[in-house]
Amino acid sequence: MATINKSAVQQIVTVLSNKRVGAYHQILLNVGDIVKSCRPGNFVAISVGGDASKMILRRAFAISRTSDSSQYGGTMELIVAPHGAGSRWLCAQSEGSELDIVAPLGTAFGIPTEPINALLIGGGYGSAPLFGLADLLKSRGCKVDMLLGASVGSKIYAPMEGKRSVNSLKIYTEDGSMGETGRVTQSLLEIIENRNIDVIYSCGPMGMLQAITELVSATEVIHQCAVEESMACGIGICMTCVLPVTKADGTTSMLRSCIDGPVMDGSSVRWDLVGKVPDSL
Amino acid sequence: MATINKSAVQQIVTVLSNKRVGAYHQILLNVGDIVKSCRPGNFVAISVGGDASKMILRRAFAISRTSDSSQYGGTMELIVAPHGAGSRWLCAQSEGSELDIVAPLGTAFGIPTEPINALLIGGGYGSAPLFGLADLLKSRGCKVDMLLGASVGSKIYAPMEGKRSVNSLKIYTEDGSMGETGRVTQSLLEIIENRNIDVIYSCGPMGMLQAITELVSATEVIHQCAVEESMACGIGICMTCVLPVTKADGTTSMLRSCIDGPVMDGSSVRWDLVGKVPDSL
Amino acid sequence: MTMPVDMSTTLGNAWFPSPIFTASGCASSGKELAQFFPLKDIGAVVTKSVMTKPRHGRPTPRMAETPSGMLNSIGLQGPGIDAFLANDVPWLLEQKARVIVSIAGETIEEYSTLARKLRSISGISAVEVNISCPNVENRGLVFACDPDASRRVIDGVRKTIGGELPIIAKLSPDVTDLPAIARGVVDAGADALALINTVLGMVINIDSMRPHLGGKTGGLSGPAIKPVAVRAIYQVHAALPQVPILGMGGVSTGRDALELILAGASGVSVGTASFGNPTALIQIRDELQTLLAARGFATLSQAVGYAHREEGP
Amino acid sequence: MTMPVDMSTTLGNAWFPSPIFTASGCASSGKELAQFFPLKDIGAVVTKSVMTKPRHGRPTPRMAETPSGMLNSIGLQGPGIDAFLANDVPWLLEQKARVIVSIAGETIEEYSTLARKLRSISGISAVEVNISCPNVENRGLVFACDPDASRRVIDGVRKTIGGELPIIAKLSPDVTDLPAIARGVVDAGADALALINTVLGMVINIDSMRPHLGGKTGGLSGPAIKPVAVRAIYQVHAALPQVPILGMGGVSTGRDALELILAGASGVSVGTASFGNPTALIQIRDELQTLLAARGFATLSQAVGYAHREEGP
Ligand SMILES: Cc1cc2nc3c(=O)[nH]c(=O)nc-3n(C[C@H](O)[C@H](O)[C@H](O)COP(=O)(O)OP(=O)(O)OC[C@H]3O[C@@H](n4cnc5c(N)ncnc54)[C@H](O)[C@@H]3O)c2cc1C
Ligand SMILES: Cc1cc2nc3c(=O)[nH]c(=O)nc-3n(C[C@H](O)[C@H](O)[C@H](O)COP(=O)(O)OP(=O)(O)OC[C@H]3O[C@@H](n4cnc5c(N)ncnc54)[C@H](O)[C@@H]3O)c2cc1C
Ligand SMILES: Cc1cc2nc3c(=O)[nH]c(=O)nc-3n(C[C@H](O)[C@H](O)[C@H](O)COP(=O)(O)O)c2cc1C
Ligand SMILES: Cc1cc2nc3c(=O)[nH]c(=O)nc-3n(C[C@H](O)[C@H](O)[C@H](O)COP(=O)(O)O)c2cc1C
Ligand code: FES
Ligand code: FES
Repeated sequence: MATINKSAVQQIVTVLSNKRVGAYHQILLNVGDIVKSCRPGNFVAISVGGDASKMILRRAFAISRTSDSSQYGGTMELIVAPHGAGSRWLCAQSEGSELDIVAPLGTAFGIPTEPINALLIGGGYGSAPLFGLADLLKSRGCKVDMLLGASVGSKIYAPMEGKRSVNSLKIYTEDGSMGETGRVTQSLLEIIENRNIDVIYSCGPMGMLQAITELVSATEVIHQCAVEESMACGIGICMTCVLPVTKADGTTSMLRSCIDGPVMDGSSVRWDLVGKVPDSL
Repeated sequence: MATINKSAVQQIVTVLSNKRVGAYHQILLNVGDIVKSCRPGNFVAISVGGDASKMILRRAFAISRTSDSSQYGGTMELIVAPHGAGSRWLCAQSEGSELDIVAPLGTAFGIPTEPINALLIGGGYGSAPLFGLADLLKSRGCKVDMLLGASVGSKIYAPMEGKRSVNSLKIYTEDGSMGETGRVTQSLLEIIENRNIDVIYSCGPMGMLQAITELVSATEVIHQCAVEESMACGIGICMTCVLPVTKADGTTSMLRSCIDGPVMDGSSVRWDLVGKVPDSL
Repeated sequence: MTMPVDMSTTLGNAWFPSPIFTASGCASSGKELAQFFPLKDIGAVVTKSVMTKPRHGRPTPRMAETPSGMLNSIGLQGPGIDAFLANDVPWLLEQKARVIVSIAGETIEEYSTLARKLRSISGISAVEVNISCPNVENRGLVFACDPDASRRVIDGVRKTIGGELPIIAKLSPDVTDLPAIARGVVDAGADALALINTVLGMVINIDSMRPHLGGKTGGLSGPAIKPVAVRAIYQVHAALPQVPILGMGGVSTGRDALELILAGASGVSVGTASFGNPTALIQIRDELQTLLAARGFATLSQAVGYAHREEGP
Repeated sequence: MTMPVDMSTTLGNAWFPSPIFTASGCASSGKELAQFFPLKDIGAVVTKSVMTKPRHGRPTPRMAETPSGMLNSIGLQGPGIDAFLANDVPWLLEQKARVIVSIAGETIEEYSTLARKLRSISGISAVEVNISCPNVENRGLVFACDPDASRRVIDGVRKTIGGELPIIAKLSPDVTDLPAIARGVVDAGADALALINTVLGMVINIDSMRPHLGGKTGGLSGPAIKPVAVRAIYQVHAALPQVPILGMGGVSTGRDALELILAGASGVSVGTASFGNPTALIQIRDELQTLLAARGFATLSQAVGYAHREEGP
């Protein structure tokens, strides 16, 4: 019936495992058939704090990977940074705990029909959805390179298995504690040129997404980025998560990043207007 | 320095065990030196719901028994009915969980210096503090009889060990599922007479305490009852837990049941005015 | 204990099979929730307040979670009445949902203009007039905080819309004398009252050390404000017992809905709870029915305002 | 990061070594908390509002827990001013606590009488005038909701008490135009403002199906109302930047206290948080100090109202 949230369901799921990986927690959920409708880029909204919680809103997390072949049926993996009270609560849930989730939500990364050269760029836990994406692109015959950046090495999420799907992986940290010292954007244009990149897929802090958009604006490269705006509902009913986006007709609208995003065309986002409003209509 | 709350401390303690006993949970806490200042009748105030709880007030529970000889050092036992969200949360805490408690609070049962004949009357979980009291009275050479009542048998709390300290134990349930059918008050005057009771110690629903007070008003029996009023703070600073009590000079005041109680002289409580206010001063 | 309860309710001459409605601004235009339950299964969809022209609303951040609540400063982003009537209303009616259209304006004239556009639309059940908007003609003073301005808004809408469509005036709790404002809008022609809109609040971000919201202040909603909603409904029902009230403010369970109904609400809108729980409306509806049955009510309407009854059991 | 912060503050001509105070009615007369920390370690003890005569207050139940908050209807139970001044104040001064006496009345005259009694007492730091009380001479309308009555209360107190003792007027948030009330009492002679008193609320007991509290309505306090407090303080500080504010409402952590200070509070009273945590005041004081230091403030006063600064970093 509905065209929005069209495969989203609300379901109680079980935590299969919760492991610390660097600064993050890798949380595996038994989600059953939900995995069938999850695509790289989609996110999940999770209730936090338990029955007597003062936290009334769900928290959004990118779906890092899903699998349907394991012994458990459908599983979904999340990479969670213990940031505030809600994510810390989530990181403290142990095997067997039950979670109330709504998934899958939002737009997915567009998958090319041709075998193209893709560059995946992740900042911090933003790398989470990129490994599932890499698998999929690889299976479509694409060449997949990856750049990951973070402030410190412990905030680089790059699992061993994940690395198999990528041609090359380059890591940057601001303090030099892992990989090269600096930011993912510092040699971006060179890399695009040298590797004949057609599409960039990115996920990470808004500043990084904006910087990539600006760098590639003079190139032919398509930039699909997964944005992160503060969300109250995750399902399109509250209008809190909006971003100024230029539409085909040249006008700018405040679009909901939970419904029209999180994956958006970087060049359509009016980064200069984020936190402002476009001129009146 | 302070004369009120004079031995109360706030402390993080550990749950040693949590067992279901009938309709209740018997919860054993490792509280260390706190036991040294606990007396039968005192209560403990416990934070519920964890860090992100929307429940901002502590819950009060009678200290059922304390022990200083066990392998764990000082332990405190509570008998908790899973009533609403807070007590249910408490009943769900398992071994090893940490609790934030303030104890001991409130007045204690007065212990006679002479060996008297005592009748202990408990309603529901109201029996909790009576077994510790029985031990103490027994050790002072008192004769201790006990009446316990509840709506149904599962709400009678009468542990095996506890029974050793009492001369006789009589159980009443309203549905007859355990002991005699009826209420603790039904043969009270007879029992007082037959057993030469000097003092009644009671704990249970307010209606029971009132009924006992009325029955014994024509006798010489002293009635010490532990009242239960809704408490916001438990330490005397909020004035929510008041009861109308007649003072020596014949005037009635609204006294705090957390400081001037929970143990009060039944005959001084203006049961007829509970939920009302005395005439203006 | 399990006899069926007649859950139907009325606001003015509009009839609804269930008393549980969405809250304006908390269900967008309905499509988003339709994945989680059929919209016809609730009492009505109260649509997001619509203005004459399309609007961008306020800058982000537009929300802050607070203890058992949240602040929002959306600023009435929306497509404008024409696009709304052309696209959203027909879709909702197709779903067999009951529709209450919420309107908002910056001038008394704008409300009348909106009413005129609504007049020609068939199939909607009622109009909710959100007067918690700044009045640009009077130093931005919120209409609902000004007894005279709120009366004039409702008067204008009543005159324009004619006698048929029920008018629900939605009031703000941020006033000294709520019953007086309520009386004013009822005198001016409101058939029912919606209580309460959000409570004005603010959060300071202790990192930036400035107001967190783009709009600086925001509206507080969610369980935190439920006691304020119950008080407002009780007060107004006591003052105007014959005026139906659509209650709202922090309802997230059937018990909450029952509290508002006992205080005097004939219907209950659920807003913020849907953000945390997309099926909240259905759960609340079912829990409410069970609670009413357990208390021996044969009809919902017997429970409306029951907390006001004379002394006795 | 760890330089010492000068935490001292002033309200009118009264100086306090720390900005964290008890809230009136949430620390009784001090003795009860003294077991948990020395009272001289906090900025001041604000005593429970005292009236001329002893009072029983309202019937029980007097409290209801609500999501992240509570309602109370104590009804100003207390011993009356004479017993209070004879017993409680000397004890507090012996403890070397700073004392702010809160007074409450039912008539304008009663406030003046209370002020007269205070005038002869030495050692107290300030008087907080709780005007959130029903005015028996005007249909029980709460003084703080009536600009004229609140002005006259403060005027009476000022004239009686003379020029020395700072007067802190404590206002209710349940008004349409808080800055206007604030301006009125400052014009009448208040040196500082206490913001906010509790928010009027109600809980219906769904078993008895009547208002749960003996007093029917009650005052909502605790974290639930913090956004309302921040808004009120911000609004009033913007309107009257030179008037010191004693902020309160839902503060239970140092972060909360910092929010109120950035919004414009020179001191912060902690009420309901002490019910759940007897050492809340000390924890909040210490956390606040750490947060201020981490943000590079050398003195508390630099942070007061900092959220109002001009655009820039
Ligand atoms: C589409 C999307 C995908 C995300 N994916 C991941 C992920 O894979 N791993 C991960 O660790 N985090 C992810 N985040 C961020 C994550 O949602 C926040 O860290 C989390 O909501 C913080 O909640 P909290 O209670 O811990 O923090 P608090 O700061 O206490 O949260 C308070 C409120 O602000 C909101 N909020 C705070 N920070 C953010 C933020 N950065 N983004 C959105 N809302 C925020 C919360 O939802 C909450 O309502 C994602 C966010 C979005 C929108
Ligand atoms: C001195 C004293 C001793 C007690 N001893 C025991 C005991 O040994 N075992 C036991 O199971 N219970 C005991 N109680 C009752 C216990 O405190 C309540 O059952 C509990 O507070 C209910 O909290 P809740 O969150 O489960 O229920 P809710 O009904 O959700 O509580 C809501 C609020 O009401 C208060 N409240 C609700 N019911 C009561 C009540 N009956 N008495 C006081 N406050 C109440 C709570 O403290 C809370 O603030 C005692 C109460 C007092 C005052
Ligand atoms: C995000 C958001 C947007 C809202 N938008 C509107 C609106 O457009 N019109 C309106 O009348 N009320 C609006 N409200 C107020 C709600 O309709 C409702 O009155 C209030 O939130 C209290 O109910 P709740 O606690 O169930 O959310 C909005 C509330 C929220 C949280
Ligand atoms: C139980 C209780 C009693 C109160 N009594 C008074 C009072 O006597 N005088 C007064 O001015 N404020 C009184 N208040 C209001 C508080 O001082 C304070 O303004 C309010 O509770 C908000 O702060 P909080 O959220 O930190 O409690 C009382 C509040 C509570 C909860
Ligand atoms: S988060 Fe609610 S509309 Fe996007
Ligand atoms: S519970 Fe607060 S004074 Fe007794």
